Amino acid sequence: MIRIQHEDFDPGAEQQALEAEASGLGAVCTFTGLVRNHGDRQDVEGLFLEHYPGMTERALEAVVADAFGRWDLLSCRIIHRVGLLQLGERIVFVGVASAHRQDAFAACEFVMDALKVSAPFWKKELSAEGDHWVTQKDGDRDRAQRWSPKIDAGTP
Amino acid sequence: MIRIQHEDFDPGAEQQALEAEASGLGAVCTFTGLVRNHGDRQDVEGLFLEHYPGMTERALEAVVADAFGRWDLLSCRIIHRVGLLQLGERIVFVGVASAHRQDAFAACEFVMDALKVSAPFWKKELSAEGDHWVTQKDGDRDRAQRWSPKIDAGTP
Amino acid sequence: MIRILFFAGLRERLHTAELELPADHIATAGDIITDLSQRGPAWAEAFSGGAPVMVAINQTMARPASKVVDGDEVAFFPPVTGG
Amino acid sequence: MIRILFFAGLRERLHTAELELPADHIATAGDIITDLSQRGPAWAEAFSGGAPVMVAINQTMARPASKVVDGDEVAFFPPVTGG
Repeated sequence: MIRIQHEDFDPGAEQQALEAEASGLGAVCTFTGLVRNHGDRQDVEGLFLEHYPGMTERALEAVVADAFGRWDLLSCRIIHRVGLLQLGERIVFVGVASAHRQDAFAACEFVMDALKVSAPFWKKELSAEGDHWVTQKDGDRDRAQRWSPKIDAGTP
Repeated sequence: MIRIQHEDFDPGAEQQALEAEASGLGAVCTFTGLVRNHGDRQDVEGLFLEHYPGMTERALEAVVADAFGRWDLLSCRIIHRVGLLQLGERIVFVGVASAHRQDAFAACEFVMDALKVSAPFWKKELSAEGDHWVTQKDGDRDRAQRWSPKIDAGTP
Repeated sequence: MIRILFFAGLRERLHTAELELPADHIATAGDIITDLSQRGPAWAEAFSGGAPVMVAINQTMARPASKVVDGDEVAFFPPVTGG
Repeated sequence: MIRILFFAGLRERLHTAELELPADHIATAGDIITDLSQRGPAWAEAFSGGAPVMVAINQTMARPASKVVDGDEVAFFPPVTGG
Protein backbone atom coordinates (compact mmCIF):
# COMPACT_ATOMS: atom_id res chain seq x y z
CA MET A 1 0.00 0.00 0.00
CA ILE A 2 1.59 3.23 -1.23
CA ARG A 3 -0.09 6.62 -0.87
CA ILE A 4 1.16 10.08 -1.88
CA GLN A 5 -1.19 12.70 -0.47
CA HIS A 6 -1.56 16.30 0.70
CA GLU A 7 -3.75 15.46 3.70
CA ASP A 8 -2.56 14.13 7.04
CA PHE A 9 -2.94 10.44 8.00
CA ASP A 10 -3.66 8.49 11.19
CA PRO A 11 -0.70 6.32 12.27
CA GLY A 12 -3.04 4.45 14.67
CA ALA A 13 -5.25 3.37 11.76
CA GLU A 14 -2.16 2.27 9.80
CA GLN A 15 -0.93 0.30 12.82
CA GLN A 16 -4.32 -1.46 13.06
CA ALA A 17 -4.20 -2.35 9.36
CA LEU A 18 -0.66 -3.74 9.75
CA GLU A 19 -1.70 -5.82 12.78
CA ALA A 20 -4.63 -7.23 10.79
CA GLU A 21 -2.26 -8.02 7.88
CA ALA A 22 0.11 -9.75 10.37
CA SER A 23 -2.79 -11.75 11.79
CA GLY A 24 -1.45 -14.47 14.06
CA LEU A 25 2.10 -13.88 12.91
CA GLY A 26 4.08 -11.51 14.76
CA ALA A 27 5.71 -8.25 14.54
CA VAL A 28 4.98 -4.72 13.34
CA CYS A 29 7.62 -2.00 13.02
CA THR A 30 6.68 1.56 12.06
CA PHE A 31 8.53 4.78 11.39
CA THR A 32 6.98 8.25 11.33
CA GLY A 33 8.92 11.32 10.22
CA LEU A 34 7.85 14.78 11.41
CA VAL A 35 8.74 18.29 10.20
CA ARG A 36 11.74 19.46 12.26
CA ASN A 37 12.39 23.00 13.47
CA HIS A 38 15.94 22.86 12.17
CA GLY A 39 17.33 21.34 9.02
CA ASP A 40 19.91 22.89 6.69
CA ARG A 41 18.87 26.19 8.35
CA GLN A 42 17.72 27.16 11.85
CA ASP A 43 14.23 28.46 12.62
CA VAL A 44 12.48 26.42 9.97
CA GLU A 45 8.78 27.33 10.03
CA GLY A 46 7.54 24.76 7.59
CA LEU A 47 8.31 22.73 4.47
CA PHE A 48 7.11 22.63 0.92
CA LEU A 49 7.32 19.13 -0.53
CA GLU A 50 7.44 18.68 -4.30
CA HIS A 51 7.33 15.31 -6.07
CA TYR A 52 7.37 13.80 -9.56
CA PRO A 53 3.89 12.28 -9.98
CA GLY A 54 4.03 8.85 -11.55
CA MET A 55 7.75 8.26 -11.00
CA THR A 56 7.30 8.60 -7.23
CA GLU A 57 4.81 5.74 -7.12
CA ARG A 58 7.01 3.61 -9.41
CA ALA A 59 10.10 4.27 -7.30
CA LEU A 60 8.29 3.39 -4.06
CA GLU A 61 6.81 0.24 -5.62
CA ALA A 62 10.34 -0.78 -6.60
CA VAL A 63 11.58 -0.16 -3.04
CA VAL A 64 8.75 -2.30 -1.60
CA ALA A 65 9.41 -5.09 -4.12
CA ASP A 66 13.10 -4.96 -3.21
CA ALA A 67 12.24 -5.23 0.52
CA PHE A 68 9.95 -8.23 -0.11
CA GLY A 69 12.82 -9.89 -1.97
CA ARG A 70 15.26 -9.33 0.88
CA TRP A 71 13.10 -10.30 3.88
CA ASP A 72 10.15 -12.47 4.86
CA LEU A 73 7.42 -9.82 4.99
CA LEU A 74 3.65 -9.90 5.32
CA SER A 75 2.86 -6.30 4.50
CA CYS A 76 4.43 -2.92 3.84
CA ARG A 77 2.62 0.43 3.96
CA ILE A 78 4.14 3.75 2.85
CA ILE A 79 2.47 7.15 3.09
CA HIS A 80 4.32 10.28 1.97
CA ARG A 81 2.81 13.73 2.13
CA VAL A 82 3.42 16.52 -0.38
CA GLY A 83 2.64 20.25 -0.44
CA LEU A 84 2.89 22.69 2.41
CA LEU A 85 3.61 21.22 5.86
CA GLN A 86 3.81 23.02 9.20
CA LEU A 87 6.36 22.39 11.95
CA GLY A 88 5.68 19.13 13.80
CA GLU A 89 3.37 17.73 11.10
CA ARG A 90 3.82 14.17 9.85
CA ILE A 91 5.73 13.88 6.55
CA VAL A 92 6.21 10.16 6.06
CA PHE A 93 5.04 6.83 7.46
CA VAL A 94 6.56 3.42 6.80
CA GLY A 95 5.06 0.34 8.45
CA VAL A 96 6.14 -3.26 8.00
CA ALA A 97 4.56 -6.48 9.28
CA SER A 98 6.54 -9.72 9.47
CA ALA A 99 6.53 -12.99 11.37
CA HIS A 100 10.04 -12.08 12.58
CA ARG A 101 11.01 -8.96 14.52
CA GLN A 102 14.44 -8.68 12.92
CA ASP A 103 12.87 -8.70 9.43
CA ALA A 104 10.31 -6.06 10.48
CA PHE A 105 13.05 -3.76 11.83
CA ALA A 106 15.45 -4.29 8.94
CA ALA A 107 12.82 -3.87 6.22
CA CYS A 108 11.34 -0.73 7.81
CA GLU A 109 14.77 0.90 8.07
CA PHE A 110 15.70 -0.26 4.55
CA VAL A 111 12.53 1.26 3.06
CA MET A 112 13.26 4.60 4.77
CA ASP A 113 16.90 4.55 3.63
CA ALA A 114 15.95 3.64 0.05
CA LEU A 115 13.09 6.15 -0.08
CA LYS A 116 15.46 8.93 1.02
CA VAL A 117 17.76 8.47 -1.99
CA SER A 118 15.59 6.96 -4.72
CA ALA A 119 12.06 8.40 -4.47
CA PRO A 120 11.66 11.74 -6.30
CA PHE A 121 10.61 14.07 -3.49
CA TRP A 122 12.24 17.43 -2.78
CA LYS A 123 11.96 19.49 0.39
CA LYS A 124 12.08 23.28 0.50
CA GLU A 125 12.58 24.76 3.96
CA LEU A 126 10.50 27.86 4.64
CA SER A 127 11.85 30.34 7.18
CA ALA A 128 11.96 34.07 7.93
CA GLU A 129 15.46 34.13 6.35
CA GLY A 130 13.94 32.95 3.07
CA ASP A 131 13.20 29.67 1.33
CA HIS A 132 15.89 27.06 0.76
CA TRP A 133 15.89 23.80 -1.18
CA VAL A 134 17.32 21.12 1.10
CA THR A 135 20.46 19.45 -0.24
CA GLN A 136 20.89 15.67 -0.14
CA LYS A 137 23.04 14.58 2.79
CA ASP A 138 26.16 12.44 2.33
CA GLY A 139 24.92 10.57 5.41
CA ASP A 140 21.73 9.57 3.61
CA ARG A 141 23.70 8.31 0.61
CA ASP A 142 26.10 6.46 2.93
CA ARG A 143 23.22 4.87 4.84
CA ALA A 144 21.60 3.72 1.60
CA GLN A 145 24.89 2.23 0.43
CA ARG A 146 25.22 0.06 3.56
CA TRP A 147 22.61 -2.33 2.15
CA SER A 148 23.87 -5.16 0.02
CA PRO A 149 23.03 -5.50 -2.84
CA LYS A 150 23.25 -1.73 -2.99
CA ILE A 151 20.26 0.57 -3.42
CA ASP A 152 20.21 2.28 -6.84
CA ALA A 153 20.17 5.96 -6.02
CA GLY A 154 20.97 7.05 -9.58
CA THR A 155 24.18 8.81 -10.64
CA PRO A 156 24.51 12.58 -10.87
CA MET B 1 7.43 5.51 30.51
CA ILE B 2 7.33 1.83 31.46
CA ARG B 3 4.10 -0.07 32.04
CA ILE B 4 3.55 -3.74 32.94
CA GLN B 5 -0.14 -4.52 32.67
CA HIS B 6 -2.76 -7.21 32.06
CA GLU B 7 -5.01 -5.03 29.91
CA ASP B 8 -4.51 -4.23 26.24
CA PHE B 9 -3.13 -0.86 25.09
CA ASP B 10 -3.70 1.48 22.14
CA PRO B 11 -0.62 1.83 19.91
CA GLY B 12 -2.23 4.89 18.27
CA ALA B 13 -2.38 6.69 21.63
CA GLU B 14 1.26 5.75 22.30
CA GLN B 15 2.25 7.05 18.87
CA GLN B 16 0.50 10.36 19.60
CA ALA B 17 2.31 10.65 22.94
CA LEU B 18 5.66 9.97 21.23
CA GLU B 19 4.95 12.57 18.54
CA ALA B 20 4.13 15.11 21.25
CA GLU B 21 7.35 14.21 23.09
CA ALA B 22 9.28 14.63 19.80
CA SER B 23 7.64 18.02 19.21
CA GLY B 24 9.38 19.80 16.37
CA LEU B 25 12.20 17.26 16.34
CA GLY B 26 11.84 14.43 14.09
CA ALA B 27 11.39 10.79 14.16
CA VAL B 28 9.34 8.11 15.88
CA CYS B 29 10.03 4.38 15.56
CA THR B 30 7.72 1.81 17.14
CA PHE B 31 7.64 -1.95 17.49
CA THR B 32 4.60 -4.03 18.41
CA GLY B 33 4.82 -7.76 19.14
CA LEU B 34 1.73 -9.96 18.72
CA VAL B 35 0.95 -13.49 19.94
CA ARG B 36 1.97 -15.89 17.14
CA ASN B 37 0.15 -19.08 16.16
CA HIS B 38 3.40 -21.00 16.20
CA GLY B 39 6.38 -20.79 18.53
CA ASP B 40 8.30 -23.70 19.99
CA ARG B 41 5.17 -25.77 19.16
CA GLN B 42 2.61 -25.64 16.37
CA ASP B 43 -1.06 -24.78 16.94
CA VAL B 44 -0.45 -22.37 19.79
CA GLU B 45 -3.81 -21.13 21.07
CA GLY B 46 -2.54 -18.54 23.49
CA LEU B 47 0.16 -17.56 25.93
CA PHE B 48 0.49 -17.16 29.65
CA LEU B 49 3.02 -14.48 30.56
CA GLU B 50 4.61 -14.55 34.01
CA HIS B 51 6.93 -11.83 35.35
CA TYR B 52 8.95 -10.93 38.44
CA PRO B 53 7.20 -7.84 39.84
CA GLY B 54 9.68 -5.20 40.90
CA MET B 55 12.68 -6.64 39.09
CA THR B 56 10.89 -6.32 35.73
CA GLU B 57 10.47 -2.57 36.16
CA ARG B 58 14.09 -2.20 37.34
CA ALA B 59 15.42 -4.23 34.42
CA LEU B 60 13.41 -2.20 31.89
CA GLU B 61 14.47 1.09 33.50
CA ALA B 62 18.09 -0.07 33.14
CA VAL B 63 17.51 -0.90 29.46
CA VAL B 64 15.99 2.55 28.84
CA ALA B 65 18.85 4.28 30.68
CA ASP B 66 21.33 2.27 28.61
CA ALA B 67 19.55 3.33 25.39
CA PHE B 68 19.60 7.01 26.42
CA GLY B 69 23.34 6.66 27.05
CA ARG B 70 23.96 5.17 23.61
CA TRP B 71 21.81 7.46 21.43
CA ASP B 72 20.38 10.97 21.29
CA LEU B 73 16.78 10.22 22.36
CA LEU B 74 13.80 12.36 23.30
CA SER B 75 11.53 9.68 24.71
CA CYS B 76 11.14 5.94 25.12
CA ARG B 77 7.89 4.13 25.97
CA ILE B 78 7.67 0.42 26.85
CA ILE B 79 4.47 -1.50 27.54
CA HIS B 80 4.60 -5.23 28.28
CA ARG B 81 1.51 -7.28 29.00
CA VAL B 82 1.34 -10.20 31.46
CA GLY B 83 -1.21 -12.92 32.17
CA LEU B 84 -3.32 -14.81 29.66
CA LEU B 85 -3.13 -13.63 26.04
CA GLN B 86 -5.04 -14.91 23.04
CA LEU B 87 -3.67 -15.48 19.54
CA GLY B 88 -3.06 -12.19 17.70
CA GLU B 89 -3.22 -10.06 20.84
CA ARG B 90 -0.54 -7.44 21.47
CA ILE B 91 2.21 -8.54 23.90
CA VAL B 92 4.74 -5.74 23.80
CA PHE B 93 5.15 -2.19 22.54
CA VAL B 94 8.39 -0.21 22.31
CA GLY B 95 8.33 3.34 20.95
CA VAL B 96 11.24 5.72 20.63
CA ALA B 97 11.33 9.39 19.63
CA SER B 98 14.54 11.05 18.48
CA ALA B 99 15.66 13.99 16.37
CA HIS B 100 17.47 11.47 14.14
CA ARG B 101 15.90 8.55 12.31
CA GLN B 102 18.94 6.30 12.68
CA ASP B 103 18.90 6.81 16.46
CA ALA B 104 15.17 6.06 16.62
CA PHE B 105 15.58 2.81 14.67
CA ALA B 106 18.70 1.66 16.51
CA ALA B 107 17.34 2.45 19.99
CA CYS B 108 13.98 0.77 19.32
CA GLU B 109 15.67 -2.41 18.09
CA PHE B 110 18.19 -2.29 20.96
CA VAL B 111 15.42 -2.00 23.58
CA MET B 112 13.62 -5.02 22.08
CA ASP B 113 16.85 -7.05 21.92
CA ALA B 114 17.80 -6.13 25.50
CA LEU B 115 14.29 -6.70 26.84
CA LYS B 116 14.27 -10.20 25.30
CA VAL B 117 17.29 -11.34 27.32
CA SER B 118 17.34 -9.18 30.43
CA ALA B 119 13.77 -8.46 31.55
CA PRO B 120 12.28 -11.21 33.76
CA PHE B 121 9.26 -12.31 31.70
CA TRP B 122 8.48 -15.94 30.87
CA LYS B 123 6.11 -17.20 28.19
CA LYS B 124 4.12 -20.41 28.46
CA GLU B 125 2.55 -21.60 25.20
CA LEU B 126 -0.95 -23.00 25.58
CA SER B 127 -2.09 -25.58 23.04
CA ALA B 128 -4.26 -28.67 22.70
CA GLU B 129 -1.04 -30.76 23.01
CA GLY B 130 -0.49 -29.28 26.46
CA ASP B 131 1.28 -26.31 28.00
CA HIS B 132 4.95 -25.63 27.34
CA TRP B 133 7.36 -23.08 28.81
CA VAL B 134 9.13 -21.40 25.91
CA THR B 135 12.91 -21.82 25.96
CA GLN B 136 15.25 -18.89 25.30
CA LYS B 137 16.51 -18.84 21.73
CA ASP B 138 20.23 -18.77 20.89
CA GLY B 139 19.25 -16.26 18.21
CA ASP B 140 17.90 -13.87 20.86
CA ARG B 141 21.11 -14.17 22.88
CA ASP B 142 23.18 -13.67 19.73
CA ARG B 143 21.19 -10.60 18.72
CA ALA B 144 21.62 -9.10 22.19
CA GLN B 145 25.37 -9.73 22.03
CA ARG B 146 25.75 -7.79 18.76
CA TRP B 147 25.47 -4.52 20.70
CA SER B 148 28.69 -3.02 21.96
CA PRO B 149 29.16 -2.58 24.86
CA LYS B 150 27.35 -5.86 25.37
CA ILE B 151 23.94 -6.21 27.01
CA ASP B 152 24.16 -7.93 30.40
CA ALA B 153 21.87 -10.93 30.05
CA GLY B 154 23.13 -12.63 33.22
CA THR B 155 25.01 -15.92 33.29
CA PRO B 156 23.31 -19.26 33.82
CA MET C 1 9.25 14.63 -29.75
CA ILE C 2 10.88 14.07 -26.40
CA ARG C 3 9.09 15.44 -23.34
CA ILE C 4 11.51 17.03 -20.87
CA LEU C 5 10.60 17.78 -17.24
CA PHE C 6 12.41 19.77 -14.54
CA PHE C 7 11.80 19.61 -10.80
CA ALA C 8 12.50 21.49 -7.57
CA GLY C 9 15.50 23.86 -7.48
CA LEU C 10 16.36 23.08 -11.10
CA ARG C 11 12.81 23.95 -12.23
CA GLU C 12 13.05 27.25 -10.35
CA ARG C 13 16.53 28.14 -11.67
CA LEU C 14 15.49 27.46 -15.26
CA HIS C 15 11.99 28.97 -14.85
CA THR C 16 10.83 25.92 -16.75
CA ALA C 17 8.77 22.95 -15.62
CA GLU C 18 8.47 21.26 -18.98
CA LEU C 19 9.46 21.55 -22.64
CA GLU C 20 9.61 19.44 -25.77
CA LEU C 21 12.60 18.68 -28.01
CA PRO C 22 12.55 17.08 -31.45
CA ALA C 23 14.09 13.62 -31.31
CA ASP C 24 16.43 14.30 -34.25
CA HIS C 25 20.13 14.19 -33.39
CA ILE C 26 19.32 12.89 -29.87
CA ALA C 27 20.52 9.40 -28.99
CA THR C 28 21.26 9.70 -25.26
CA ALA C 29 20.31 11.74 -22.19
CA GLY C 30 23.75 13.35 -22.55
CA ASP C 31 22.77 14.70 -25.99
CA ILE C 32 19.78 16.43 -24.36
CA ILE C 33 22.08 17.97 -21.74
CA THR C 34 24.34 19.30 -24.51
CA ASP C 35 21.34 20.81 -26.31
CA LEU C 36 19.89 22.40 -23.14
CA SER C 37 23.27 23.83 -22.09
CA GLN C 38 23.23 26.03 -25.21
CA ARG C 39 19.99 27.80 -24.24
CA GLY C 40 21.66 30.57 -22.21
CA PRO C 41 23.83 31.24 -19.14
CA ALA C 42 21.36 29.82 -16.56
CA TRP C 43 21.11 26.59 -18.58
CA ALA C 44 24.84 26.30 -19.12
CA GLU C 45 25.41 26.87 -15.41
CA ALA C 46 22.72 24.36 -14.33
CA PHE C 47 24.29 21.58 -16.40
CA SER C 48 27.94 22.57 -15.81
CA GLY C 49 28.42 19.88 -13.16
CA GLY C 50 28.74 22.43 -10.35
CA ALA C 51 25.57 21.11 -8.71
CA PRO C 52 24.65 17.47 -9.27
CA VAL C 53 21.75 16.84 -11.66
CA MET C 54 19.94 13.48 -11.80
CA VAL C 55 18.21 12.15 -14.89
CA ALA C 56 15.27 9.77 -15.21
CA ILE C 57 14.05 8.27 -18.48
CA ASN C 58 10.42 7.18 -18.55
CA GLN C 59 10.29 7.57 -14.77
CA THR C 60 13.27 5.32 -14.06
CA MET C 61 16.66 6.55 -12.81
CA ALA C 62 19.13 6.71 -15.74
CA ARG C 63 22.57 8.05 -16.67
CA PRO C 64 23.84 10.53 -19.27
CA ALA C 65 24.87 7.57 -21.45
CA SER C 66 21.37 6.03 -21.33
CA LYS C 67 19.56 5.78 -24.67
CA VAL C 68 16.63 8.07 -25.44
CA VAL C 69 14.13 7.52 -28.27
CA ASP C 70 11.25 9.50 -29.77
CA GLY C 71 8.30 9.65 -27.36
CA ASP C 72 10.37 9.23 -24.19
CA GLU C 73 9.80 11.29 -21.06
CA VAL C 74 13.12 12.57 -19.71
CA ALA C 75 13.30 14.33 -16.33
CA PHE C 76 16.12 16.35 -14.77
CA PHE C 77 16.22 17.13 -11.06
CA PRO C 78 18.50 17.63 -8.05
CA PRO C 79 19.34 14.66 -5.78
CA VAL C 80 16.13 13.75 -3.94
CA THR C 81 15.46 14.86 -0.35
CA GLY C 82 12.19 13.27 0.76
CA GLY C 83 11.44 11.23 3.84
CA MET D 1 16.82 -14.47 56.84
CA ILE D 2 17.23 -14.61 53.08
CA ARG D 3 14.08 -14.51 50.96
CA ILE D 4 14.25 -16.92 48.03
CA LEU D 5 11.92 -16.71 44.99
CA PHE D 6 11.34 -19.10 42.08
CA PHE D 7 9.69 -18.28 38.76
CA ALA D 8 8.13 -19.93 35.71
CA GLY D 9 9.16 -23.53 34.91
CA LEU D 10 11.46 -23.67 37.89
CA ARG D 11 8.65 -22.60 40.24
CA GLU D 12 6.41 -25.31 38.76
CA ARG D 13 9.07 -28.07 38.93
CA LEU D 14 9.85 -27.26 42.57
CA HIS D 15 6.20 -26.60 43.51
CA THR D 16 7.58 -23.59 45.34
CA ALA D 17 7.20 -19.88 44.63
CA GLU D 18 8.98 -18.65 47.73
CA LEU D 19 10.85 -19.79 50.86
CA GLU D 20 13.17 -18.36 53.51
CA LEU D 21 16.63 -19.54 54.52
CA PRO D 22 18.62 -18.49 57.59
CA ALA D 23 21.62 -16.42 56.55
CA ASP D 24 24.06 -18.53 58.62
CA HIS D 25 26.68 -20.34 56.56
CA ILE D 26 25.57 -18.47 53.40
CA ALA D 27 28.06 -16.12 51.79
CA THR D 28 27.20 -16.41 48.08
CA ALA D 29 24.34 -17.35 45.76
CA GLY D 30 26.27 -20.56 45.11
CA ASP D 31 25.95 -21.48 48.81
CA ILE D 32 22.16 -21.18 48.46
CA ILE D 33 22.23 -23.46 45.41
CA THR D 34 24.22 -26.04 47.41
CA ASP D 35 21.68 -25.85 50.24
CA LEU D 36 18.64 -26.10 47.93
CA SER D 37 20.14 -29.02 45.99
CA GLN D 38 19.98 -31.14 49.16
CA ARG D 39 16.19 -30.78 49.53
CA GLY D 40 15.32 -33.82 47.38
CA PRO D 41 15.63 -35.25 43.86
CA ALA D 42 13.58 -32.52 42.10
CA TRP D 43 15.78 -29.87 43.74
CA ALA D 44 19.04 -31.68 42.97
CA GLU D 45 17.91 -32.12 39.37
CA ALA D 46 16.80 -28.49 38.98
CA PHE D 47 20.21 -27.19 40.07
CA SER D 48 22.32 -29.91 38.42
CA GLY D 49 23.21 -27.68 35.48
CA GLY D 50 21.15 -29.75 33.03
CA ALA D 51 18.85 -26.79 32.39
CA PRO D 52 20.25 -23.28 32.83
CA VAL D 53 19.16 -21.41 35.96
CA MET D 54 19.62 -17.65 36.33
CA VAL D 55 20.03 -15.89 39.66
CA ALA D 56 19.13 -12.35 40.68
CA ILE D 57 20.09 -10.73 44.00
CA ASN D 58 17.88 -7.85 45.14
CA GLN D 59 16.31 -7.78 41.68
CA THR D 60 19.57 -7.43 39.79
CA MET D 61 21.11 -10.17 37.63
CA ALA D 62 23.92 -11.91 39.55
CA ARG D 63 26.22 -14.94 39.42
CA PRO D 64 26.74 -17.93 41.71
CA ALA D 65 29.86 -16.23 43.09
CA SER D 66 27.92 -13.03 43.96
CA LYS D 67 27.80 -12.15 47.69
CA VAL D 68 24.56 -12.59 49.63
CA VAL D 69 23.88 -11.03 53.05
CA ASP D 70 21.09 -11.27 55.64
CA GLY D 71 17.92 -9.59 54.38
CA ASP D 72 18.68 -10.08 50.68
CA GLU D 73 16.07 -11.23 48.14
CA VAL D 74 17.50 -13.96 45.91
CA ALA D 75 15.54 -15.21 42.89
CA PHE D 76 16.12 -18.26 40.67
CA PHE D 77 14.53 -18.63 37.27
CA PRO D 78 15.01 -19.99 33.73
CA PRO D 79 16.48 -17.74 31.02
CA VAL D 80 13.88 -15.08 30.26
CA THR D 81 11.53 -15.30 27.25
CA GLY D 82 9.48 -12.09 27.13
CA GLY D 83 8.96 -9.66 24.28
